[in-house]
Amino acid sequence: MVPLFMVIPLAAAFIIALTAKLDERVHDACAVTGGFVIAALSIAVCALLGRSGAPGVMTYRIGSLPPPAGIALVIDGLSSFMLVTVNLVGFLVTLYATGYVKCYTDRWKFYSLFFLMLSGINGVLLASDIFNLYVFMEIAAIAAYFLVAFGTEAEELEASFKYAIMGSVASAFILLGIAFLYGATSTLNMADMARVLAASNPARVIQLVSVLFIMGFGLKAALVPFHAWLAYAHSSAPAPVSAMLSGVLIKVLGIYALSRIFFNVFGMDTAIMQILIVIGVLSMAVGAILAFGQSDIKRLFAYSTVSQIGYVAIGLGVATPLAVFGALFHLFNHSIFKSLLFLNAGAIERLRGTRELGKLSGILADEPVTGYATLVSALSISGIPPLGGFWSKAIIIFACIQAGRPALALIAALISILTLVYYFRSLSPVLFGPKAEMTAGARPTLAMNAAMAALAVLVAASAFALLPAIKEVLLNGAIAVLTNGTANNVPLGAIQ
Amino acid sequence: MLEIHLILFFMIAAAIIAVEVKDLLSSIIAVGAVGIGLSMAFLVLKAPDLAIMQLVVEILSLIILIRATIRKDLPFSASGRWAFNTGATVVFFAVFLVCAYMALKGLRAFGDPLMRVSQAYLAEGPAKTRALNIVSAITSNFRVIDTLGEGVALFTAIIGILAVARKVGHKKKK
Amino acid sequence: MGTNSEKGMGVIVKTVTKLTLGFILLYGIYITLSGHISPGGGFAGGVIIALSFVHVMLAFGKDAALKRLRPPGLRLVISGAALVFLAMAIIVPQGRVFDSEVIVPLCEAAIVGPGLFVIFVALVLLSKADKDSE
Amino acid sequence: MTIYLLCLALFSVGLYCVLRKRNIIKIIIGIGIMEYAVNLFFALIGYRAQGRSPIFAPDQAIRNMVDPLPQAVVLTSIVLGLSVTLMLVAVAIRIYERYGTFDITKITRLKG
Repeated sequence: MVPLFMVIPLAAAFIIALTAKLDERVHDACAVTGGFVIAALSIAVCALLGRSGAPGVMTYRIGSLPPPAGIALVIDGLSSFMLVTVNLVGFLVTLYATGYVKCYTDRWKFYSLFFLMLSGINGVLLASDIFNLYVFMEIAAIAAYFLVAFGTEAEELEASFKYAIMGSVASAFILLGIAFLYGATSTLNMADMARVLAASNPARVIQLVSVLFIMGFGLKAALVPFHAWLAYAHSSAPAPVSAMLSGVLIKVLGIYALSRIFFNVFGMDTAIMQILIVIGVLSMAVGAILAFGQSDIKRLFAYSTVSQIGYVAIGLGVATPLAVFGALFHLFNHSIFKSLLFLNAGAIERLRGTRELGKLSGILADEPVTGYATLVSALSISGIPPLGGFWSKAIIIFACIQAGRPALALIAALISILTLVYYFRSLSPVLFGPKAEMTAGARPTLAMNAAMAALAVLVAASAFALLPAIKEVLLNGAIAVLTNGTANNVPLGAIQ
Repeated sequence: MLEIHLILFFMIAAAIIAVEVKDLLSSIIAVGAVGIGLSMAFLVLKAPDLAIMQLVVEILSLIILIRATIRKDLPFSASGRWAFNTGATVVFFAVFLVCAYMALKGLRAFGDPLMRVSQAYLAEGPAKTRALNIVSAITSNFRVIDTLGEGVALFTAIIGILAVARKVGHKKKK
Repeated sequence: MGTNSEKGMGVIVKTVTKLTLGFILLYGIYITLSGHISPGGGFAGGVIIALSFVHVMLAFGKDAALKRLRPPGLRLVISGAALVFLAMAIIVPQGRVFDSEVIVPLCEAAIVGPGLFVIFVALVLLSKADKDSE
Repeated sequence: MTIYLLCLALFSVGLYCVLRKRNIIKIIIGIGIMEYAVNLFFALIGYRAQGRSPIFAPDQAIRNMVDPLPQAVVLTSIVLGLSVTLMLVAVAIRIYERYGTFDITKITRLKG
């Protein structure tokens, strides 16, 4: 079951490329089926692992040697939680894309690249070997660079190039860090590496590698001061790609990889926690302030992503169980509402032919599905009480107070209010304003509406994840993986 | 290991030329020299697989870079605050190298690797696979997923470049 | 060289290319298949195969080369090889059922050789790449 | 030790090129140099003094082989680097077509 998460998207990508000459509906069907199957599979795996009494990990060995010399794919609590997030969003975005990419030539290339990106992301989540993680990260990143440039207009090419330059520099830093780690431990398997590092403790090496990884993965996660590429790439890319980049890619390539390595390989120490908190606060503040002045709807969402990722970084930096819970829950919430917002922005841009906030109005009356979906996700992201976004931010703030950092809690609360203000200010005319007599562009297709509605339902219902029964299955395993630190690694002998 | 030092000095010199020379074609040729130096270094480091690989990849990327950039303009102009920016960059590198020097003390000395995991490859390689070349045994069996990854990365590049090379991205609006 | 790429180079180059093409191709296949006993392997062999195609294209011009190596056919080879490769990579753990030391490099060469040639065509002749890459 | 530092100096030259040069082809070259340096660093870590290349001969026992794992890793890393380089060149050519220049300071249709 484990390798299916890579096999299905890769096979979908290859088959779509193989059948490029066939009718485009074949590709639509192939893409939606592939997306649905892995989404269902990820939920099944999460449910299996979350049962009480389950061993909590699933493994699959590749190659004829056991780890650490061989390779194993491992799904533990954190991976299964992330797999659900990624593949759920991935499926709904695919569904949306079947309607959205009608305006592009050669759609099969889009689907093929999209599934290659998805397989790279899933591969990062399955990897138990640090170089595998790097390889899959590169696959996802290369596919993302191309997807940003998919429209081949001047702005898209420019954004793609700048993103690719930043991403390649980040990758070089990460690979250099891996080389140092290999030199110090002579192994690439992460669990084995954690054991060797704990035994020999080469402090200087770990310090240098930490800095390299924070720069590298921080760039991939668009944390301030490494956020420059994000606004370009997210605002220029096709809407489904922006949704995937913002909703999934930066979290897996940045936050997931960072926390996997820092929590489970190095073991969290106070210096790293401090750095994460400082970077998190900077991201929150700078993202929110930059979002304030934006006149372009997608750039507004892009800077808001920087700000919200800051919350996740703070939660991970505080690193108490409650804070980690808040961070992971916020990560989940942000995945669904931010991808929904980008999908809505794409639909609005289609409808009105512009992304200028000043020229948009009356969406709610004109196109109710898009309008209400935007409304729900904007309410959730600004932290209006019954919705999931409120709870995740509240949990992070409480965790800060509980950990004895009231100043941090205050900043987080203030930024939350700021978020509410800029979302209200920017989006209320767009949604509630008078219905403008603009040249009507293309209306969202049925598939696009269905995808947006489904995501909106998810956003509205995400607070139910706090119910003990669901939390137990979805989140508890992930929290345990991070809070147990290096003690959590799967014993190498146990890998089948 | 005098020869590897010499090759590295050669590579650094070629890299500086590649970075600083004004003419784009000369710059690409100089980077080719860095690549050839790298290939020689791999040979000295007893990695013949890597030497072959680096050589063929280098030739291919040189051909593509030259064909892609030939007869294109290259306006060079010094930007403002040149001295300040360069100074800041150089200071950053000095800090980086000093930190790296500290960290390098934590590694084992050059020429004396730990080889914890690799012992297993050397011991079991010929028995578990049919390969005498241990690097090939690793890439085609023990760590085959890396090789799958590199194939997929190249596949991505193929599809992506076909996508980016489309003359018309958006269909005409009617 | 821009105009040359239409018609190809002189008669000497063409003759030499005809003579050497087979050898380069053979060498690429040799490097691919003997990767498990000597240095080399699938990727290096694939790049050499691609270079032999590029060689033909530079000597004979784009049209002559693309008449023999049609991008749709190449695409089928690439995607098919990728599918086989995927199956191989996941099945490998089940002992020595397959000769992965031979099949894996072959699949890789089948992706890399045609793939890099397609990339070369697309990049160098970007202005005309649309109908070439279908 | 000095050998590692020289390798990192090469890395710095590449990074300097990326940070300070304005021609996008130069930036691609800088990224290529960084990749070379990292690959070399890996290979250096696996080297064993007076070692032999990791290829067995059918009839003789060879003891002191260099570490084969970094070589396998670098093999993959070279390909990933090639893919990224090809990607950058493709986009750079299209950018030249659209903007008519390779100067990154003039390629600013997107405002920060």
